[in-house]
Amino acid sequence: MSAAKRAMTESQPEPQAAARDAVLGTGVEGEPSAAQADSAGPAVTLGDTAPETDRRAAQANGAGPAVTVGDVADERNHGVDPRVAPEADVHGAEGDGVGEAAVARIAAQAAAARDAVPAPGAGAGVSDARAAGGRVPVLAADQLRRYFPVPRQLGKRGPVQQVHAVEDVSFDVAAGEILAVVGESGCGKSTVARMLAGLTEPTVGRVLVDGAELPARRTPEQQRVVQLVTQNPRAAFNRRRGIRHALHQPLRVHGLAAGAREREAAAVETVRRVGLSEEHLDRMPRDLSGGELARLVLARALLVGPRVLVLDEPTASLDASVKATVVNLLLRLRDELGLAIVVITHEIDIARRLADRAAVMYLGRVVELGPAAEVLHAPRHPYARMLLASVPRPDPTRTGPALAADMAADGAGEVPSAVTPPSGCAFHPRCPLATQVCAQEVPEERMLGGVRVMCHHAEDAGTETGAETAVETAVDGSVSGSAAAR
Amino acid sequence: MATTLEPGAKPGTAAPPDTASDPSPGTGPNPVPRTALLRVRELSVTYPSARGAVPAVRGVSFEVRPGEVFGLVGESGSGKSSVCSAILGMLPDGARLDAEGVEFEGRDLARLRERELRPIRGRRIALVPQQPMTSLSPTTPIGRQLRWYLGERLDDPSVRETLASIGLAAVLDRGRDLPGAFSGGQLQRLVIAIAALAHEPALLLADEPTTTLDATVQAQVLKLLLTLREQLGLAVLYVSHDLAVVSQLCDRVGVMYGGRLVETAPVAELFGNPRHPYTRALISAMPAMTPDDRPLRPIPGSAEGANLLPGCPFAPRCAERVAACDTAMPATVRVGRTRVACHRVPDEEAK
Amino acid sequence: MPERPRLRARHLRHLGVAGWTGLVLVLLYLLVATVGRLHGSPTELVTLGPEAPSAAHPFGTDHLGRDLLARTAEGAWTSLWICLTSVGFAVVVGTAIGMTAGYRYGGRLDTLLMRGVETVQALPQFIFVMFVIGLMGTGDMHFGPVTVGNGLRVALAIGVGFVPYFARVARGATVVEMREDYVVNLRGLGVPAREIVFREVLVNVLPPVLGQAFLAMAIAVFAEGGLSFLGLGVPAPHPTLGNLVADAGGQILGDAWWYATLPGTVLVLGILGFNLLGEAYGERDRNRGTRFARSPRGGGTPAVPAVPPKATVTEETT
Amino acid sequence: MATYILRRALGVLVVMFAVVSGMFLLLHVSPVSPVNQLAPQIAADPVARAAFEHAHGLDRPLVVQYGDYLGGLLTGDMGTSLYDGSDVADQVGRALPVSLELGFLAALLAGIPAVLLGTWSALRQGRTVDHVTRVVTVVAMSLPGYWLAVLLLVSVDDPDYLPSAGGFVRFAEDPVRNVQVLLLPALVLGLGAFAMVTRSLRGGLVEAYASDHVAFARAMGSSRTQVLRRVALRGAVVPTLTVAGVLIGGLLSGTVLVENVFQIPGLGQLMVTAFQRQDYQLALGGCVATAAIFLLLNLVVDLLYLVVDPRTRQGLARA
Repeated sequence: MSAAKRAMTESQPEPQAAARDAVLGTGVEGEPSAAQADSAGPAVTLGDTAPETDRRAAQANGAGPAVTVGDVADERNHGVDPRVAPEADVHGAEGDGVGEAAVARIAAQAAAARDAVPAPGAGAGVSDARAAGGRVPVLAADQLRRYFPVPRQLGKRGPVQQVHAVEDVSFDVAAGEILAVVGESGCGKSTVARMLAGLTEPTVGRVLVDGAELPARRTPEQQRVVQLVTQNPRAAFNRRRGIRHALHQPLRVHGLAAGAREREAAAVETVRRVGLSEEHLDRMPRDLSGGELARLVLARALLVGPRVLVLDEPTASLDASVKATVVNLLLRLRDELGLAIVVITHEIDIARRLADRAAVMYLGRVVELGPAAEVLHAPRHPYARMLLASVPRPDPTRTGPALAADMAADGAGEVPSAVTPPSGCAFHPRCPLATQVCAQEVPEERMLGGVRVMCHHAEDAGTETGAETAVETAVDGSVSGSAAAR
Repeated sequence: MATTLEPGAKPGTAAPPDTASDPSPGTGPNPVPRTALLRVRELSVTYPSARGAVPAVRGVSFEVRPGEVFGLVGESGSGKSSVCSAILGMLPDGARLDAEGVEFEGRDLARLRERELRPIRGRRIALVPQQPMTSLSPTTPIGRQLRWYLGERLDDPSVRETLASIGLAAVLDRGRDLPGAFSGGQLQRLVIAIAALAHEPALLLADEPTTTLDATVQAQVLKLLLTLREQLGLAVLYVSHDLAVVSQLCDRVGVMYGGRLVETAPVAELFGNPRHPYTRALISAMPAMTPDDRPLRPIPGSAEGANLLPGCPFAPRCAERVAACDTAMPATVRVGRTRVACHRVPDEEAK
Repeated sequence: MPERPRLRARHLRHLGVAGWTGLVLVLLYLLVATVGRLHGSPTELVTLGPEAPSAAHPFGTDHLGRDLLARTAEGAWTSLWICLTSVGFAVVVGTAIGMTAGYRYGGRLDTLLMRGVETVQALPQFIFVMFVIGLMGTGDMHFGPVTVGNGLRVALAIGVGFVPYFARVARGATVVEMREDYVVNLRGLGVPAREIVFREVLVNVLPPVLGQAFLAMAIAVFAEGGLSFLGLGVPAPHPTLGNLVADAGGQILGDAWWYATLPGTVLVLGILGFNLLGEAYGERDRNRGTRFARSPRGGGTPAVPAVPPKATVTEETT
Repeated sequence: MATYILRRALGVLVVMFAVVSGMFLLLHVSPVSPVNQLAPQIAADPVARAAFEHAHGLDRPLVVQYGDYLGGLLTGDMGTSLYDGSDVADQVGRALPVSLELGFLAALLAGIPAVLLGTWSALRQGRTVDHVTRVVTVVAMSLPGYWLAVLLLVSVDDPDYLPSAGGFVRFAEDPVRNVQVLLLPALVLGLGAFAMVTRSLRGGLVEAYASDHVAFARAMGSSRTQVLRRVALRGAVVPTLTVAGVLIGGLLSGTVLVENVFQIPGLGQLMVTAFQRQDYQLALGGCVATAAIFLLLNLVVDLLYLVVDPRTRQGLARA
């Protein structure tokens, strides 16, 4: 695994500190209460080195994550009106209905969850990264591959064909960082998400958390560490079960709250954290709007105290005015909880908003990976450029919609089948820069100024700096053509 | 129907059809004739439900000129697709259509019966459906379906050439395959080609034709629509929820909310100087329209039930609401080349 | 919980014309069964021969002079009991088999279970039951201390015949449900498979199964009647609706119209009632919460009328 | 394609084998021994009983009897009746065509009106015709054939045109009379099937009419008949095929009852008589024949699927 180099945008807080702060339950909010210090303390002092003791300590404190009723009362005393919808001021951590108790509790859960992971030692690459950059990856995908057998046609013989859904995917995410994985349908991004969450077994490759491998078949404790949020929030809840049941269930299953009252308290708190109120608990999924459900799915994932959130198209099914709510919520959660977040999306706009780093996938491979400021604004890989150019921009002085169509060779705009991917670079049949070598050899990854690119011609293809100019240049040649078409 | 919902407002008089005083639609490629191809006046659609009739479209008026791409934007439930179905006379059973007129080529579509509508459908007005994957019969080979719709034109070399030029040569070669064997992009292009080429209609109704498609495929489809518009002189009514797409494709845009058309304007005008608070909120909720260092501004509240409000449908979520917004439906007024239905706009203009 | 009464009221409202009619018919069936039992003894000879309906004997009497109302009532109870037992048995066993197979969809256990089920299904259900009952004879059977009465055996035989049916429905529903997003989410949350299947998936598999159960009740009443009619069901002195009709057919009495008509009408009441209930249930289940999204405030106005249903759906799912 | 058909046919054979084995075993482990029932005097005397069992091969090990029976089946020999010593295959062979004819007639009488009514009510969805159809079909589904038959026996008896019971005449002897005799039973038998086909066809058509591709066809100006012929009807046949398995089963079960009431010497009556006389060899033969027909017809339905819905040919997986 090539250790991805550190490249954070300026606005990011120092991640290591952020992670530590999250664990401590400080930093984000003011003074931790005594109870928080109790439950979160051991996790810090003992750290990774003595998980055994740590776990015992956590258990002694009611398994860490258990919220005492006192915590909730505490929050009430702060005079926060639970009914105030925080959309109005989403970015402010204070005054939006989230008490310190919640932060501490979830941080403690995260600590407990991390202890469930086997002690480090396996992930050499990750320690390298730690030594080199100071950015500590929480989650790492290490050369993941996944093939699916193709169901055979009636009466056809021959060897079983394979869909090469995911082909050698490696990346990592640090605490307090959002990695966006962008690509079009069928590029394998959802399969990656499922492998990260332990729902699909990789054909080859590993998923590591804190340098230790998470097996494909995870224990309940390990399962909590990486939480997947699926695309359609309406389908994510059992349509015949109430929201209360859905939110109590994970707490009960993992023994994260001592009794029904504690579970209710934890559920109410988390529901408020995502900007809803406890009356939502009484509803059935069909009585809620898409935006509310999207937030409730997030709330449910947060209840088990994950360290990593994997979001599969979190905003794709939402209306434009609701998308913004979810985007702001995710940014806030990242900052407050120090979560490592992987966002799988085809919406470049959303990815630009959210991501610190970004990966572009095409036919099962990550073709470009690096800081979002570069990858999502001035990409180097021809596919990434085509993808970006095809994103409609709200530009009333428009230059025509079909920039991307012009970039591709005429009429060859079809994504090839993943059953028989093209030889060499999978993009070469559609690539304007393709040469003979592209059809023959799979390009190696090369580093260009902190960006990992898989292209034979990455160096040639314009190394301009500055976000917009590169895209404009890449697209310029075609503008005339499309203007002529109009 | 519509007038009862609109106390004190006679939009027809307040905002006369703007063809007369708006000679140049600006960005369109052709000098646009003054007569509208399609003129929808005070269109209302009501659906029955267990709890009584639900208005989906309320007093919508707009027009599409020859060769123009007119965008109809709105979030889910705003009624935009119902407008589309109403024009074709293909509302579901039980739905009620009221209109002062849906005039198209000298006939009022709202008054025609099914039998009289049939020769217009497909021939003068064609539909590009939302779901390319399911809009062709899944059990019939694609070649035979092409034959159904295109008939002898399928043998016409120029038609074949056009099909090949939009990347459908492969589809022609694989005529014995079922639709399921093709990608969504191929099918959507095929469906558009069928709609546009079968009888070369004057108007294409595109009901969210790219919603289910990927970005690069969407770009191809949009380009195809523009090419066809250019080659065949089609007018397009483009229904979408995506402001960004609409901004790139359309000459004029109508914004729908809660069954009402709240603002209609040329696209540059709409983005450059949005008049209705909803339009403004919608634009500023777009990630691409907000500077990176500022948080996104979601619109508070939800659109649910907006189509039942007696006053302005956007009133409960509007930051600029005044007392009249809750009780009276604002009249549609003309401001420059924009037509907008907002109580506040006349005040502003007066300043 | 304020949820409960509201839910139930909604169920009733959504019963529709068919459902209400079905309910009334089933109640009528039960009414006849109850009144008739109070009316008299099913085996006592009250007249000398067949007599037309009268105030004393509202359904008339049969060829041996027994009161037909009492016999019909007795038969109605027997039929009801047999059909409830058989369908209950089939629902429990069939759902268990079907859900297990569906959970292991495509695996060996699935193949094994479904092959077994298919074998039972290789005979038309009625003929299967006839074969089993025919082999066992119609007397009581003794397994050590346990006596399996004739009625129970008929019920079980019919039930076994139904098992493949429910197994298929349950398996199909389970396979569909297991592919739903919420199952993926629950797995991702670390909820054990056992709980997912038996607490979450089950609530979604049961409605279609129960919908079929109503139809199966109708078929069971029908089948029990058929078996008794052929003399392979509950034997002679004990009345069932089937052997009453058979007796009438055997003793074709040109003028004793009531003998064939009245017990048969009660039989039809039951079958029709269950059929209508099944249809209403299926209809309700299909319409449920799909097309018309309800407003978040619960009972308020329908927010977005599904209008063009397609539009709403796609915007939600793409 | 051919391999698929072959595989399915092979599957039918396997299931058939399982069914025969199952029934044979059930028969022989069942607590009622044919000997006890048939000849009480013989059964009481151990010597005579042994001789009887030996004469009929009943004292051999079960496996041998089983192998024998299977071998016999392959050569068309179904054993002999213990009741009267007649040849089972012979009896089944005589009864089978009668039942098939009855079933065919019933299917015909049910199918034609069902297709018409189903299509009509789907096209007039929500109107009076549709409502009437729904009521009529539910009632038709709920009328037990045997009861209806009894009622008809009581009420209709016109020996010249619609003879109701007895007096069965073979088709070869007098075709007109044969059809006359079978008409009433076939009507009774077909009633349920008629209701089910009508409903499934209506449901399938309504669903097809609500589909995107019908909407597109309409938006392209296709006429009503074009839509019906090209797109809708094909979609509507699929659900009907899906209930076909149940339908066939219903018809086969129905024949048992209806033949009994109307005294038609078909397979159904043969089996019932055999069970009543506890002539298990004959009953087994009847059941084997019924199972074979049932499985064969189901195979035909499966293959029809391939014709009607070519997707099954490509996708293959039918969950």
